[in-house]
Amino acid sequence: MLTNLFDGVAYGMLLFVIACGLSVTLGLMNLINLAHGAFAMAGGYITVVLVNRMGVPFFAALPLAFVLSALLGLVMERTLYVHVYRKSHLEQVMFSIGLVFMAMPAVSFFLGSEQKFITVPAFLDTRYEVFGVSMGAYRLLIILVCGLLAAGLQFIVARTRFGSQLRAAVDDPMVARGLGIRVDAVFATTFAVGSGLAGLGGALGANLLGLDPTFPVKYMVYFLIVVAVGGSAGMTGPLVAAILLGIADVSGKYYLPQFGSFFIYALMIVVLLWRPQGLFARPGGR
Amino acid sequence: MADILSVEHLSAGYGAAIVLGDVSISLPEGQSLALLGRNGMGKTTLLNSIIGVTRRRAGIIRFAGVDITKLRPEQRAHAGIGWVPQERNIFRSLTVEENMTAVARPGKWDIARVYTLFPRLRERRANMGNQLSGGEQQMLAVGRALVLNPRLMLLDEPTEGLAPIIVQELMAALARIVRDEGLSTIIVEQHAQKVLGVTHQAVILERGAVVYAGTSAELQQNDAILEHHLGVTGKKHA
Amino acid sequence: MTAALQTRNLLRRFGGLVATNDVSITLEQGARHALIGPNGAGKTTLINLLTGVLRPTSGTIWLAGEDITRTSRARRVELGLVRTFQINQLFPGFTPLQSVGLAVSRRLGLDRNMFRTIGSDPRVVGECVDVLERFDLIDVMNRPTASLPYGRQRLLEIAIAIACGPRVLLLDEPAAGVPEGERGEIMDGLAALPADVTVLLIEHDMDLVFRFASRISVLVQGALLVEGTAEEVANDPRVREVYLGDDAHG
Amino acid sequence: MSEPTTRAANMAEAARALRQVSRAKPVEILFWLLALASFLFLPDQYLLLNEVAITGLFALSLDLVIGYGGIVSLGHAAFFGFGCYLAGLLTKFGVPDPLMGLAIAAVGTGVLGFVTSFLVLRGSDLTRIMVTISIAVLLGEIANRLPGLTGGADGLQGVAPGLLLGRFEFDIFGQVAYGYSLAVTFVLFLIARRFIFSPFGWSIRAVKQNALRTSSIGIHVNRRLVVAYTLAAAYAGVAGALLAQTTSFVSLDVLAFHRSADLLLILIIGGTGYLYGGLVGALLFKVIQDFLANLTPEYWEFWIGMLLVALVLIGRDRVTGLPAMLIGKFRRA
Repeated sequence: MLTNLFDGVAYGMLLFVIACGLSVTLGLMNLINLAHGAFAMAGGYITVVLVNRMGVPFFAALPLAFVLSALLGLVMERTLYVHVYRKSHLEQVMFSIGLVFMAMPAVSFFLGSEQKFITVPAFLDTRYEVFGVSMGAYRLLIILVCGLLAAGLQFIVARTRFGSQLRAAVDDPMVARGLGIRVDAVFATTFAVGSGLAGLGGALGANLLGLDPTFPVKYMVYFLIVVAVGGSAGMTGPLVAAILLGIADVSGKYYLPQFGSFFIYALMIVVLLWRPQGLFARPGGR
Repeated sequence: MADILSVEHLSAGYGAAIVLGDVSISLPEGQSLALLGRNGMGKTTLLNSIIGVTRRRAGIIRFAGVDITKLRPEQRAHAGIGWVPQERNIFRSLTVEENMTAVARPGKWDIARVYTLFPRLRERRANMGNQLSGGEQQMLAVGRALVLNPRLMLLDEPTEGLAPIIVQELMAALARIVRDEGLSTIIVEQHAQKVLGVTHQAVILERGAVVYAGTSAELQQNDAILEHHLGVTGKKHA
Repeated sequence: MTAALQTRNLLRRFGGLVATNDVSITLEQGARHALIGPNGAGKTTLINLLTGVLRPTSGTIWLAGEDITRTSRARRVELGLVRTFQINQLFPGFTPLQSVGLAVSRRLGLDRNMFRTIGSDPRVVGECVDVLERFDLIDVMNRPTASLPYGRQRLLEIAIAIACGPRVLLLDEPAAGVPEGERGEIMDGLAALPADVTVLLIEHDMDLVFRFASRISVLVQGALLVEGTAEEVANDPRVREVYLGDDAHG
Repeated sequence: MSEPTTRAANMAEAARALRQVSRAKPVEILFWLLALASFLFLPDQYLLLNEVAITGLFALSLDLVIGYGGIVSLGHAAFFGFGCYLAGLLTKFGVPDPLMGLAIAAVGTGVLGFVTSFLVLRGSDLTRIMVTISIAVLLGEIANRLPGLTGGADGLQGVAPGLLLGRFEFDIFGQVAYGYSLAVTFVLFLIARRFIFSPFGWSIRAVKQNALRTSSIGIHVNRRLVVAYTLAAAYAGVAGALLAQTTSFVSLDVLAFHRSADLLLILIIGGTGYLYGGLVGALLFKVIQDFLANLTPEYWEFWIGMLLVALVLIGRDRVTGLPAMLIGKFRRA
């Protein structure tokens, strides 16, 4: 029971780190980006290449996965995404699905279509028993890293000038511009960091979520749930939504294996019926 | 003295709607201007055009001698235009202090000075933007524009919907900024008498066109014009 | 005679703010009534209450003697309470003829028909032509709405409303955003409104208000300040104060 | 106001203009003549053409939702797959007649569409995307978890439709299959066309352009969208049923995400909101897909994705505007 809870929390925090960038892009630019999972996949495969092929130590590969995914995100934002902000949601959906369709065969062309595992240091394979809760070291690491990241993000968004500018731009982009906030630069930065975090999450979660070229589609709805249920008003909503989702998914699959992911989708439909704007959306929000 | 702002033959609106047609105004540096007119006559659109959030059809806007027509709103703000929007538009998920730190630029106006001007804001510094009263929101909107350290302030109906006591306090603060600091200012108002005593110049807009431009002192004495353009009779040839 | 539209003690709160405060207003059949007031006086809230976008906190609305306080938006239109918008709300891809045709079809109860073509009923064609002629839109009736000059679009905004067959028409700033040169068309359009339709005009342009309206209500901070004939309102010291400032002759 | 003669002229002109919109244009007649010609003269391509006709009908159904209703759906395969399984199961459980199967599939899927429309019509575009995806995934899960009924991951075996109209047997060359699919698609197209140009259809197009105004002329916006969504679901169900009957096989793939996504691409290629977009797009898509699959069997999706990205970035109007522009020049010349 508690072990499930523990696993669920680890899973949920991972989803949060991957998806948190998505909530900002939606809130700030009203952009529906279904290709966000592709950046997570990129981070996973970058780590596979670095660790398995080039022998880079796992812990050195993680920051690299972040940086390279962030760079990829920045380049994509400046060259491609920048052209679709003003387009309709339908076009944004088409555009981002197109990117997913390109990313999947590209990965299987260069790296093969089979599932990949990242070689992690041996000490991460052990399990600890604490008060009868069996905790895998790897999941503990995920909770630790993702917890630190969540706290760091919360700090940046809530305490720094950049965070204030970000929140101001989400609140009212037009007035923010009129008062001298460079909304486009704030957004590009956020997009890059969001992509980097997705990449880092993809690297950390590769062995847990299963890394193969179908990754962006397989988890698309999960990332969207975090955003739609969590809202885009801050970091807390998506974090809580992600952890709830993680716990629900893990326990659902454990206690009701015959239903598979049925449970989670049904739950989501119920939640969205109850609160169409998300569980944590502020009233009158976009 | 050189003009801080000159608007020449500006025509602008939103989407297909044209609100301003061929408007020209100018303001010498260090002076203040009351922009008057009844509701819906284009005052806010003119202000929004100066900050750059409307659709311009024709004309140019010069700021401190430089053509800023092509600049984006944030570039105009950096050039030295401070804006107090009509709806105040306080960032609701930011605290009072963050509303200012997020936009502050170095200069003689810092947050401490704004707190001296509006002590009420200091008490409320940790409150979120959406927890303020109308008067506090207005003070914050003014303070937020001040910490941009602008050379020109644009104030859109700063007293609208406020209690008389708050209006007095606000107008006193504005008078200090305009008179003692010599900050160039444009104040949009529906109620002429509230601002004519504070400002140097006055312009009346009617249906998107300038129908009066002169000094505030002159206008204050001219009941006929006040009644004609700002009163309710609406008789064109009264 | 029953009033065309009547409200009694209409009140709407948003949290602590009273946006509409105890408004009682009566529009006689065929009235030309204007509603004026400074920004933020609650004119938009009042329109939203009348059309059913918002529900009043308390108070009642009657349309031709029928209590419509709780009636749905679409039903109010069917009963004959129709509005225009301050910002054009048109069908950019339809022509004026098609836009008006849809409204006419709805009024004639043909809009649920799935298998007749829209122009197959001669009544629809006749009424479309009536409305388009009335507002001088015949020459552009087959052009896409999006390509029309703004003044014409404003007229179409009113034409669609008239095509709904209103008993009471709420006009929200019909002249807003219309360039000076095209204002004459709007004036003509207002003059062409059917005499039996009761009109409530919300407008800032006093020329238009005084030319059009026989009665004027002044709304200030959500409450009715004055109601009377154009003459009475123009000469009312309280109204002058609202429009000129605290001490108009200071 | 105006002279009686001018009024009469205006009446005639208005009646003409209203009628003209819904009148069949020569190019439309040509389109269907070509379709008929393909049946008469392209026997080698029946299998591919059958798929084109079915996909075209399926895309037409999505066009009713997106192009006319303005609802962004990424799970339209739910209805296609539901109709597919329904028709497949009917042949196994005592209703071998194809047309009867089609009718039952249409009604059954329509009911599913009606029920789910209330989930879909709430909320924003994002919510709609998620709910539509989820409904498709849920159906996929159900089909996967009920192997006794659906054959699970192995697919539904032993689908054996009876004789069409009691006379024609589905042959292995696909002649009857294509003729059947084409005829059904044509009939449903005519119905859709009638529907779109009816006052009801106008009101649905009005909703997409401006929901606020539509409700302000007294039309219940949501009720209209429920009808459009239900009708579209029934159409998708028929398309799915056609696939099950003409290929005698149903697999989980009919509910897969890529089907919904491909369908959007088809509409983007063909254009939304003029009814032919789905049919034209389906043909182009199948041809492109066929070509790419021969070129790079495993990686054709990449090029499809690139096409999507390019279409959005360049703007479909500019791509399709080109032929229209050329035709215009040709006409003027």
